[in-house]
Amino acid sequence: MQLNRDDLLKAYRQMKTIRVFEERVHDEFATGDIPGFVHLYAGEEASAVGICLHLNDNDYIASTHRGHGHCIAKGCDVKGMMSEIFGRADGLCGGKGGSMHIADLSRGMMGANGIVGGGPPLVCGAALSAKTLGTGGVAIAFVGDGASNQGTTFEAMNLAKVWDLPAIFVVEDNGYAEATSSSWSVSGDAVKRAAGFDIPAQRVDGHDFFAVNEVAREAIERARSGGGPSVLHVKLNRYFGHFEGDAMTYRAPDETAKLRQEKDCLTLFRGRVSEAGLLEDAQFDEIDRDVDALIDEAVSGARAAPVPGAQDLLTDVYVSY
Amino acid sequence: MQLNRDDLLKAYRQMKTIRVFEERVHDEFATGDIPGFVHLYAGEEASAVGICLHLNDNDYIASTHRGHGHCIAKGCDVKGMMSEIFGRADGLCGGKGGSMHIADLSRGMMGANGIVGGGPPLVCGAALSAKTLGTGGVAIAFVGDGASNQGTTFEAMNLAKVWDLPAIFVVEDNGYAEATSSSWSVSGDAVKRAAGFDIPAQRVDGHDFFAVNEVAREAIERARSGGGPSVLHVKLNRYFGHFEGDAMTYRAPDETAKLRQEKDCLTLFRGRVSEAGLLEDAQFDEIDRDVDALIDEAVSGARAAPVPGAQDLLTDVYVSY
Amino acid sequence: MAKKSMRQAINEALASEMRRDPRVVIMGEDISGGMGAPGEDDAWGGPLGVTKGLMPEFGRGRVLDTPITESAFVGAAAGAAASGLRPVAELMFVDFMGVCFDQIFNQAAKFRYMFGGKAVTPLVIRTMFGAGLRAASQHSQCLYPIFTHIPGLKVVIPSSAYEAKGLLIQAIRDDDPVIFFEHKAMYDDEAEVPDEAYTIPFGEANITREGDNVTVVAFGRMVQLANQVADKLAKDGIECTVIDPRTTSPLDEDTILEEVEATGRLVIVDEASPRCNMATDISALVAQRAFGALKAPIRMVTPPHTPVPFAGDLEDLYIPKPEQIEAAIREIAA
Amino acid sequence: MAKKSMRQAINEALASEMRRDPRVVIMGEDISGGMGAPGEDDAWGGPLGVTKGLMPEFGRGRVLDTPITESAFVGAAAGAAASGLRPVAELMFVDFMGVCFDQIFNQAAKFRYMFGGKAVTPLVIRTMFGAGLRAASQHSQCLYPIFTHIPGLKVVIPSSAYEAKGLLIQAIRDDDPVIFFEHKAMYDDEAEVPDEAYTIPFGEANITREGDNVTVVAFGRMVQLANQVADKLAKDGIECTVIDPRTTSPLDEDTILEEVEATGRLVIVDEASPRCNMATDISALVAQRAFGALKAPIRMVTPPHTPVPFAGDLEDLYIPKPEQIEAAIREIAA
Ligand SMILES: Cc1ncc(C[n+]2csc(CCOP(=O)(O)OP(=O)(O)O)c2C)c(N)n1
Ligand SMILES: Cc1ncc(C[n+]2csc(CCOP(=O)(O)OP(=O)(O)O)c2C)c(N)n1
Ligand SMILES: [Mg+2]
Ligand SMILES: [Mg+2]
Repeated sequence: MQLNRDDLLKAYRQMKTIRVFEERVHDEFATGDIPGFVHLYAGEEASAVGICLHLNDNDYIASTHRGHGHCIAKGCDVKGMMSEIFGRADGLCGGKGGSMHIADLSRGMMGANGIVGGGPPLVCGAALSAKTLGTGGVAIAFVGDGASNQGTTFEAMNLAKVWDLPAIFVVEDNGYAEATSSSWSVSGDAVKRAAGFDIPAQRVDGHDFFAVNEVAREAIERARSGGGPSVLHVKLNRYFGHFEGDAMTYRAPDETAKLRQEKDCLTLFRGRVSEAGLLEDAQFDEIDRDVDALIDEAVSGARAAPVPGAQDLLTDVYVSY
Repeated sequence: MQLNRDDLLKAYRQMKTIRVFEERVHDEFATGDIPGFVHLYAGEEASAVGICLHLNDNDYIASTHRGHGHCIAKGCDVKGMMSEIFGRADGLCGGKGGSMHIADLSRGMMGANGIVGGGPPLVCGAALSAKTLGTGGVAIAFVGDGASNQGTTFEAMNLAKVWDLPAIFVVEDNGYAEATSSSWSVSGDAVKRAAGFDIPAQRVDGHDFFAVNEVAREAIERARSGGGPSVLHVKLNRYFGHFEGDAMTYRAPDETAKLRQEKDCLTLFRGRVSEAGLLEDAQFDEIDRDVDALIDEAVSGARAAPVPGAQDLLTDVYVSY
Repeated sequence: MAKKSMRQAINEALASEMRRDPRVVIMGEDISGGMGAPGEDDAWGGPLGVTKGLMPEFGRGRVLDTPITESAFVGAAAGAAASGLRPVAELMFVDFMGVCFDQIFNQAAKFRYMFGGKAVTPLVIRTMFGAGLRAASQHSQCLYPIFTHIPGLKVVIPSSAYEAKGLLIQAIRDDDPVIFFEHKAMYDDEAEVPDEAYTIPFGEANITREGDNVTVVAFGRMVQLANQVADKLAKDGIECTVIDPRTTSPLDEDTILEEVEATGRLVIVDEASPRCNMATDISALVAQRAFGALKAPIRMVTPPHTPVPFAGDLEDLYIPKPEQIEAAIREIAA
Repeated sequence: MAKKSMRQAINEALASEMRRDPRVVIMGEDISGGMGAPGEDDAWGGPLGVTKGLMPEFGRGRVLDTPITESAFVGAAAGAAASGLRPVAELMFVDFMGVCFDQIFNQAAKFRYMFGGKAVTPLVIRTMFGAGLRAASQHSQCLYPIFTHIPGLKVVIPSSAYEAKGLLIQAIRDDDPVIFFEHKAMYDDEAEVPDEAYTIPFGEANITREGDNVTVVAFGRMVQLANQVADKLAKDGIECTVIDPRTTSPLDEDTILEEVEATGRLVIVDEASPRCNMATDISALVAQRAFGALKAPIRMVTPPHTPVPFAGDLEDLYIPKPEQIEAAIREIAA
């Protein structure tokens, strides 16, 4: 473990923020007040946080339809996110994007994406910018197991290798694409596929923050030092349905309950850090309280915020008209 | 060698037909009488013929912009092809398609294709038809090294495996996509990429008819007997430019001359078959004369044939209007 | 006749054609659902349950779930259509056409012409379109003008459950590539739908309402709005003819021209983005071929030239509204 | 001023902007040529030599050849534009948009709106379009109506070498995603082109010819044909105003409406497929907003609703011809 206490505190705070954010969005969605399609990241926190802990605002990530976790891990404002999800004028995208399109380019967050496989090509571009402009930055595409079958993902991997880009492709394999098991839809696997492009790859247990953090460190260091692209195959699980409203009948009846009990990344993190005596219960509890308060505030703020108005409909299509 | 004399005669006749056809199209193009973009297959004959020798009219192939060789090997009418290339009304496509779109579905030839990577998805469909309708057929996509980087090619490989289709993907790696070397544009290689999908694959010297024919036999037998898809990586060379008019300055000055001398698939075939005493010079010579006569006839027929007229412009858009 | 939802009407059309013709297969992402998963089979029946029950009846050989790989499976459907099957592929949202358009517009649509009339490609692509579900910019588009632009494609937009069943059966029996647009906000809309199979021919517009003052042409969900507005205006003595073209390609030009000849006034209601859309297409048809009959400017009611916004109030402003249709009609009826 | 070909004009525009701004990079298949190959460097300079000489001047770091992977590199250009570069990507033929359209219309075009106005995406996509080279159905399309349909894109169609240089420099300096259409039959067309950089603003139509009788709106190569025909008709006393809108999005509606107000007669010449194309778009604009001024039906001159045929005589029949333009003008001028 190369992480200091501050790192650990930050990691825990972020993972916890994602978890509470998602559990709360789940509840708020049930009230009927959140519009549209919402895909929750709960259960997968160690991936986004384990990886993004190595990044700064110079680095870019591109996310998926399941983007809240990546946004939070990359430093997007949590209140602005919640307002966005509620479709409010003070949302990160002024209420025009919603859950599937949260972005903050000033933090290097290139957007959640409603198109499966939409992100990998974009990340080649951000990596090219970093390389051409000499920013020292890297760019990371998060894709699901489902997205790992999309042509754009393969093309981007080959391009990143041929152009020798500081790009990393993280396949977050949560076992399902909608109701379809990755054991059926993905022939071969992400590590073998990377080998097909001569790209170094690692498989990692995505419930284990420390394991993720470590393989990400290697890949990011390689990218930063001109060593080209990498692939990470992160095995993990989502706690909620594909989207809010999914009855999850394709899963085993006790599947998520068991996962929450045995594989929860937050529980594992806390246990391991406590055991090693690196942080104390009080520190965790304080973060828990902070996070609860923050999310409460985010929700009440979002609910109270004004919705966008007619004057907003026609703006932001072009920079110049 | 499992081939009998008839097979050998057929193989030689087809390879020779392709060669003479292409050399002649090259000459005719230089007269200015052939319109449009023309991509010649000369040098690569052992691939199309070595593979298609195992096929019948129940089997489908999808070809590329460099399609003449595949068409001839799959049994398309040579005169109809020549007329098509000249844009005549008696062409295989009535003059509406041209070199890049020659097709004959009645022979299982699903078309040359102007879109790089256009064929592999189509072949999944033909293989699905074969499987669903129980025809016993297989379907083969020919793609170039360049096309092997196109997303459609990867997607089709995964789909063929997931659906367990009698499909074969033949990567004809002639070293270049236009002016770009495959050593640069293709990271990894076709065999490793197939491994990424758990698809069996073989690399083969595409100048060696017998080697191609043998690996194709295995792959086609596997497909026919329900064993799913395969990939073949065929290394070969094209003798002419990317298209007619290409000055080929990206190649080494003596590159094609050397290839013609050292690696010519027809010369190798004839030498090996003669040496083994399987066919006699007279038999080869007779075929050579036949082929020359056929191509002469095809060209003079095409030149004399009427062009399509105004009545043809609006037909064939729909089956029913 | 029973009242049925558009969801059920479409499901019945698929089931009846699959029973009738063993060459009909359907494919798409989670159209059955649960492939390789430990839970229930047929767990989804498509994201909105439209194809539910078909896998249990017809089996996995004819109800083909796919990986997320639109180019490959839409192209496979095209290739299968050209080689003996009659596939119905589901492109979940038409917004995803950008990852597979080549297989539709350069392959399937052009086979017949490029190959000199020798190909027959009985392909149907079912797809969801339209705004109203707060699904934001990448899941709310119409895009049928793009498909209408392409020679070789037929484009169908049913305006009710009844229309959906008859038009989809026609589409499956048709020998050309057809793209079939289902408005995502209409799956629960009900209409009288016969149990048995019936077809509605392509290229024959439906006149849903007759009136002497103004001709209104509308598409898909907009037909409902146009009829509502027409009912309301009738009370004020403004009588509208409402035309549902049903198919934008082929287009029943004659019916549109005849009705405009009769009323001399035309309003077109199109939920698609305003540039180069069906409203402009029909405006142009009429301005060219029924100009002499026109007594007033043509009025187009469309959304603005912006992506579809997420927030509900913005999206409601975006989508053409009855009040806008009413205003357009009143303006030229006067 | 020297006569220069459109090829050279475009090359100069690229070179001048690359000299001016180190953030400008160009990418595409064989835009230099010879990557990894044993022969010459810069062996192609693009399939038609348009980008020749740029790699030797600016190096491989700014002139990026690509594998055949349009989704990845067009998407990379979009991502690079959103993160600090000003990329010019070459989509060799616009017909290939079907394999990469998503990155253009759902990603680049929508970033700004979806992200609430916070994204700036200075992306240019140069692409070849149009018929006339016997390149057949998959290499001869126009397709600009499809891009014009999409909010968030700007669409440019230069009608001469002079226009091409000024409009391309404008495109590269513009902060929005721009798609720049180069007619493949025009690369050798010459015009007076200044050596220095100059810009031509978007959304300002060029009136290439003035006359009182008929307004003709034409795009790209059709502008040349329209001018020829107008010259000829002037000898018969029919005086035409010819408008080259230069950009279809934004469209200079005012100039078109003003000129139609003046002449009362409108012919539109569009090389794109006839359904939902620019001819319908402009017809609709005028039928809605200048109806009162119209003295005759609008006439559209377009190809038929078919794929582009290969055989030369068929293709010549397909492409709008001067005689058709002349007939259309005469018909309504009378
Ligand atoms: C191109 C495209 N195809 C299909 C969809 C519909 N869709 C949205 S999410 C999803 C499943 C994605 O699965 P995966 O990549 O594993 O991500 P996960 O949802 O598991 O995080 C699908 C099919 C889409 N949004 N875009
Ligand atoms: C989608 C698409 N991109 C680009 C092209 C232009 N193009 C035609 S052939 C070709 C090179 C193909 O190389 P390869 O696949 O190796 O086949 P080869 O020409 O060597 O037989 C290119 C880039 C095209 N036709 N379609
Ligand atoms: Mg998944
Ligand atoms: Mg090649």
